[in-house]
Amino acid sequence: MAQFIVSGLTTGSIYALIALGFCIIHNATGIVNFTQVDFVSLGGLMMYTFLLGMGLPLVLAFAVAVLVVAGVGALVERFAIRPAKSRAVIILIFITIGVSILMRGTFKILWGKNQMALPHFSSESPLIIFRAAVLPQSLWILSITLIVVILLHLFFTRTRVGKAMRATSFNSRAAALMGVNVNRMIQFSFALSGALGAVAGIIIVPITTLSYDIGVMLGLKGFAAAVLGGYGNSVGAVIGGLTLGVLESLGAGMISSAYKDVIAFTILVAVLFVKPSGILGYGEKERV
Amino acid sequence: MLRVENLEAYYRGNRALKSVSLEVRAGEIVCLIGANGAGKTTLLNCISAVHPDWSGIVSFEGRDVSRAASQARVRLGIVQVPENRQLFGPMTVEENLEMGAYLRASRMSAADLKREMEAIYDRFPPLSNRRKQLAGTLSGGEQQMVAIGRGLMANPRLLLLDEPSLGLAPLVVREIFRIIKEFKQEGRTILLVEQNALGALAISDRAYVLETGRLTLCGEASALMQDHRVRSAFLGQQVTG
Amino acid sequence: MEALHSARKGGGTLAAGDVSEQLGKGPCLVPRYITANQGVMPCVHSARDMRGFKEVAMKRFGAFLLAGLLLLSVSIANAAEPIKIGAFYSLSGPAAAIGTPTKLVTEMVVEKINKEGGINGRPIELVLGDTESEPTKAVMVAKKFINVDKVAAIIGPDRTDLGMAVKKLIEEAGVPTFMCVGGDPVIMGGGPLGTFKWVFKSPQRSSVAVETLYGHLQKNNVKKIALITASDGFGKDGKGWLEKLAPKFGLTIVADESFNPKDTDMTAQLSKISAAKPEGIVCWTIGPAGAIVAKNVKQLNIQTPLFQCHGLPDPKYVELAGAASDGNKMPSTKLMAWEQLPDTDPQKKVIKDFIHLYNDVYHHDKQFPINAHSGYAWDAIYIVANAMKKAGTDPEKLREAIEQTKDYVGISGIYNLTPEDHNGLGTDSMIIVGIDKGKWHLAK
Amino acid sequence: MAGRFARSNTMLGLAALAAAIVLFPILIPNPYYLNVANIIGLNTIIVVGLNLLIGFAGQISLGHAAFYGLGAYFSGILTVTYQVSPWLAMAIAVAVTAAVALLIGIPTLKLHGHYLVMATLGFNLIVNIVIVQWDQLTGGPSGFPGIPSLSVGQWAFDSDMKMYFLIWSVAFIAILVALNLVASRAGRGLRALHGSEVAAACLGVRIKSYKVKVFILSAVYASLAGSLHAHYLGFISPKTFDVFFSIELVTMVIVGGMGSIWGVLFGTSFLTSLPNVLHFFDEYKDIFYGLIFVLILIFLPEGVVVALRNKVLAKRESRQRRGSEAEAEEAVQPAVAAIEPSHGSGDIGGRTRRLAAEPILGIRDLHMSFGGLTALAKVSFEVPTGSVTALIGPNGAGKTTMINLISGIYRPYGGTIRFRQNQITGLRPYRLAEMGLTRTFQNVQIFDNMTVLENVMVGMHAGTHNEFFRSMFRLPGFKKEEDLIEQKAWEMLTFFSLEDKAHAPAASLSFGQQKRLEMARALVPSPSIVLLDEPVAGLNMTESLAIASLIDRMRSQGVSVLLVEHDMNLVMGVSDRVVVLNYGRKIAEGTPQEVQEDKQVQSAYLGSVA
Repeated sequence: MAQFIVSGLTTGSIYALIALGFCIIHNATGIVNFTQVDFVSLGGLMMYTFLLGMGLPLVLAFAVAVLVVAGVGALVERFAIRPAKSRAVIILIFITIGVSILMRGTFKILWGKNQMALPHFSSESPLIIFRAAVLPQSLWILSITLIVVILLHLFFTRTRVGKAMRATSFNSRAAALMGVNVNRMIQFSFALSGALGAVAGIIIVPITTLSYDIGVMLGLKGFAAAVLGGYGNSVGAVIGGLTLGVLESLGAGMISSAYKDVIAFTILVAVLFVKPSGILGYGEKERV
Repeated sequence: MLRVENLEAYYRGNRALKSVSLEVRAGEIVCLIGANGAGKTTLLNCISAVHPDWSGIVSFEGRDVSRAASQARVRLGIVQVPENRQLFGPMTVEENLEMGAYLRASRMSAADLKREMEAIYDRFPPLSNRRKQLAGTLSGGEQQMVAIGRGLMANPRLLLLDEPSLGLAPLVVREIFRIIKEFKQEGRTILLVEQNALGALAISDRAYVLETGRLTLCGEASALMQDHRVRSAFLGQQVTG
Repeated sequence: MEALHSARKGGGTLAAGDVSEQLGKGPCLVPRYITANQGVMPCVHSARDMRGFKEVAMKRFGAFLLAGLLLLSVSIANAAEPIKIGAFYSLSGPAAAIGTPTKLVTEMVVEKINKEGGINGRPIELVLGDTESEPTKAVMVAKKFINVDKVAAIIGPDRTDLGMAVKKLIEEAGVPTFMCVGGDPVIMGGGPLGTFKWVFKSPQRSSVAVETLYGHLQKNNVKKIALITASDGFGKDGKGWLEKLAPKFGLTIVADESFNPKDTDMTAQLSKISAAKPEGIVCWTIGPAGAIVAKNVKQLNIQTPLFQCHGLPDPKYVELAGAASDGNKMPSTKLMAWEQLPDTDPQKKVIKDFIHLYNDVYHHDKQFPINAHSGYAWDAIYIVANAMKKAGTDPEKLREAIEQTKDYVGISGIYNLTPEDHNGLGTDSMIIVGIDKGKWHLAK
Repeated sequence: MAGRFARSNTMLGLAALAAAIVLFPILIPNPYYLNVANIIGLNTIIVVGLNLLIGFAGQISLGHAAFYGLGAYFSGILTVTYQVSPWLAMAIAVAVTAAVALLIGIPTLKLHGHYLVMATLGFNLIVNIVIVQWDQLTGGPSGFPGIPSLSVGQWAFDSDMKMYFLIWSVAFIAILVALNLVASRAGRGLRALHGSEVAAACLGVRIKSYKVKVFILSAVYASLAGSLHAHYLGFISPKTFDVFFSIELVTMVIVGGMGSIWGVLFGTSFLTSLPNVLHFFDEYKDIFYGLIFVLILIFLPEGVVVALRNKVLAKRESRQRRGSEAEAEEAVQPAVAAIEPSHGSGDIGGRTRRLAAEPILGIRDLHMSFGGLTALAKVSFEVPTGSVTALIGPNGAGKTTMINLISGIYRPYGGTIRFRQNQITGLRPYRLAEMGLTRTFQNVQIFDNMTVLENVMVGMHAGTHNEFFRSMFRLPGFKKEEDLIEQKAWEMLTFFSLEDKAHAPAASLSFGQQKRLEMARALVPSPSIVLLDEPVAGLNMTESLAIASLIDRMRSQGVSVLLVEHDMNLVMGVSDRVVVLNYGRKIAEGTPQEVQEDKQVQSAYLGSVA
């Protein structure tokens, strides 16, 4: 049991980080950004290049990889979202799906179709905590997620830009009247969710493996987590991510490993039926 | 100070403002009155450059700012307090006020910012013990105070007030108008948009009347107050029989 | 990094001259690439790996020229029609990491055969296709091979479900097809599976791999095992045989778990397995999931030895699983430990030559190091080519000739095909390999 | 006339499609190209259905590959394992899929936006995993082989050519049925709920039932295609029916053009053959695919076919428009004139009634609040039958809330509403529409995705009966009702001087025209009362005058009107009675003159000197 919960929290943290990325862009633009899944892949791939290809030290490689992906996020906004002639949500969402295909095609050529591996951040020998074997990397994942969530919280509540981003997502017209450059805030939110995706990719890859499309499944689950938590709600995203991770793990361990995704998704869909806006979501306002 | 010439605005492809020209001189309160749907808010949004579809010339202190983006206009000191307050509801009162100083914050010391914020609390005492409260949970009058305070934090040279009395109880309306009068004594320049025509005229120097996208009347506020045409703009032509 | 590097190098646009230069040589004996101007829909037949193509063209341009000149005379003399062979693999989609190296080997072997004089003087013309790892697409490609290109034989595809998708079509069309798929249903008849008159496959049957592994376990006195298998076609096929053959080798299955091959964490399943206290854990999957299982075993501090299937002997596995691969054992073709084979083993020389060609001449190992599967396409094409030399391209005769293949010493084993056995490999074609500090060795 | 023109265009399109279907295999008999065409055909069947759901009803599903899979697996399993006849199996597959769609649809379609997307995506994942895991039944991940060909007696559809004709016949019928549906009462209802759920509901469209019905229909389309797929290829595997295929299907809808049945043909052909064509680029294929896709969406977001069509239409329009600049202003004139001489179709109410003693609408003690803020506090008033009653008050007085309560969009917290003899408090908008209560909206809610004529035809939704089935197959009785609807719509367009614009997209109208269109739509079902929410807001003087005469005219035809308006000239000019609200309370009531002279009203409007 303890083992299942530890595994669940580990993967759940990853889902949570990805879900946060989905939320930030949703709050800025109202869309689901499917390139989030590629931010995750790209994070891992960049880490691979900087750490193993160029031999940068771990911390530096981590930082540079995150920055590069954040930059890519900003570029996606600038060259795919901003020039779009239609502001319809569904069109923008499918633009991100198209960009996602394009990005994956590019990764495939740059990094090849092979699987790759990244070393753990520290020792690979497990520790025994509460009768559960825990990899140091899991501890890294949990603590980095915690740190990221705290930093994110501080960013949004303590910094000028963070507050401006929040203001923009609540009321972009009013924010513009305060002199906030709304376009830049949207671009910034893409960069930020790129960074979040990259962190998720970088920290999970050592315990899984790396390939050009590693983010797809993780990203899909991250999307599910975001919806479960109440789309657009950051606290919900974290709760949704951890819940989904633990549900999956418990489902696999206690009921059936073959049907664990069915269990997780059935619960997800059931939650939506009972509470159509997710665990912490606000109901959608009907426009009259 | 502010001069608007031949401004035309479009809304969903329809002309909402027709060749509007007006000016606001330094230190005066000018009010713009008119019935609902006349285009008052659209006009303010054009002046603030947040309405996308418009043409004409807006100049501020002699400079043509027609092409300037909204943040550039805020930087010049054209600050709007929008209709319906439009506070950042899930943020605290303090954060809302900080947002007002968004463009200046990077060039200001934290102490200066704090001092200015205290000045706002002094001006609006009811807010001072609600600093950490979420703006969305305040009463209508308090929200309006936050909205005005937020506007003041931007250090405006010209304050555009859009329907500050809207939806407020009569007592609170009186309080808001009192505050606007105070601004006048401080020498601030204000363009006030109001539906509450008589209340607005009473505190203004000059006024414009906007009817279905066109300016129909303008003049000294005191003169307009007596003019029956103002009355009919709001209550319709006198019905006889 | 290497992949990144080489991609940059080869990633430019392909100069038109490269193609025309080759096509311009008339009936040249290097693999002919067809350009895209043949019909309404320039389709899969123009698929080719630009990168590999350009590398080949650049690196051994001189060799080409020489071979071309030498063989020009031969081809003029014969004015020989090339024989078309269709080959389709998963060049994109999730199985691309398996399909792409298979394609490289295919091109390599066809070039070799052509250099050696082709099929009785007639060159092989390779028509490539991409299944995109998708059954419907695989059917489209197969239809094109049969109806547009009118190939004499087909090699591939590389995955069981793709093989099954095209099987009916191939049986109806009557084109000898040598598949490189792991699963057995493609060469199993009866019921909904239909016939297998025209379909062959070069990798060992799953049952052979299971028997090899179980034989090893029996020899080492393992009695209780736990299974953890992928929920894809390969994993389920393996699971079936593992369950069926266990009693024969005196084994009891004490736990049975499965996972999605795309999952990133199997600790939940392994915790359950660990609780059942097996003496050996048998994992059956292809791809990165196997490495994750190994890592999870180590992570959970499970001391029980881990056995993988014949799909994993691959340097990539060691790279992905890292230290967790230490001590793992698995059935494999002899490719993974050929140097330790006794010199009496007839396969040793064949494998040596193959590896020389693959590593030293073509340098494919830079991108895809030799693994247990590397020889499957090679064997498939050689068997077909040998049969063609004997029987020509008449489908019926060609099929019979393939079925009569005896003692063909291939890379993956010594093939003895019959009309009943369209694979022709037994347990003697497999060895058990172990990993010791990242090195592959023959296990006892 | 132009209606017949549009219909003949459709006929022309269908004829061209039929010809193309017949000619293709004659010109290119190669089984490979037939195979590609067959796959396109199968995709077309699914995507036509999906486009009805997405493009017309506006509900996005990322789960249709699952319905495709259900069709394929039911056909496969029933025919192979249980020896059921393929045709029967196909029918069972359709029935089961429809049932599943019903079960899934009822709770799912309550969701909006991303939640709907997630729920359908989750459904697809679940179906896919079940197919993979239940291998005794489905063959699991290796797929399900040996599915027999379809046959009629001894004659089997066992070649690409034969299947080609079967698949494309079904596709043709699928398109025909979809076109039939789109051009019918039910289809207009669907498009209306896409345009605005609230407005559609107020015109009598049963939103929930329509969403579920179209969801089932699209699932049935997918299931049929799935069955054909199974019998055509003889082998099915779960990979074909995964979420990524669902995404691809939606992509086809978007690239062809949401809401364009003809666009489907382009979307499916283009995206099905594009990867094959792009094989030329080999490794770079995905990049090009992604790039083409993104560029289309960025620059032609309405879809390629729709974009082209719009371009052609725009060209035609500009040719017609040349030289008539002030056309918007002009168009108003006939409307004003139309009020005096009675047109042949002048009798808009369908009944003439004298002012009766008994009120048509009785509001008693109506109470409403939002999040603790009282919007209406125990308001009571009556609308006398046959009168024009105006409801006025400053901004935020609660007027629109009142209209929303009366039209059933909100439920009151207290109080009652009587309409004629009936208690209507809390009834759903579509019920009220059926009873003869219609409305317009403050921010015009015309359906941008329809023509002017179709907008008015939606107005006839309440009180008419052609439902999905009758529309799709043009069953007896369909045409009679459809003609009636169209005739009434034309009469109403003439009354509102919009007949020249009948076939223009509603979005192309000027604001004033849109306002009139909305009134026409509200009046066409011959309601006994119309609620007009700010009919002249944003209009110029001439346009306002025209509306004023129209309201007068309605009254003379016996239609009662409840008017919410800020333009006091209009209110005072046309109203019999005026009710004044301020801060959610009634502060005055009486004739226009009484109200104008009321001190409380004056201070509410003009404010007071502080």
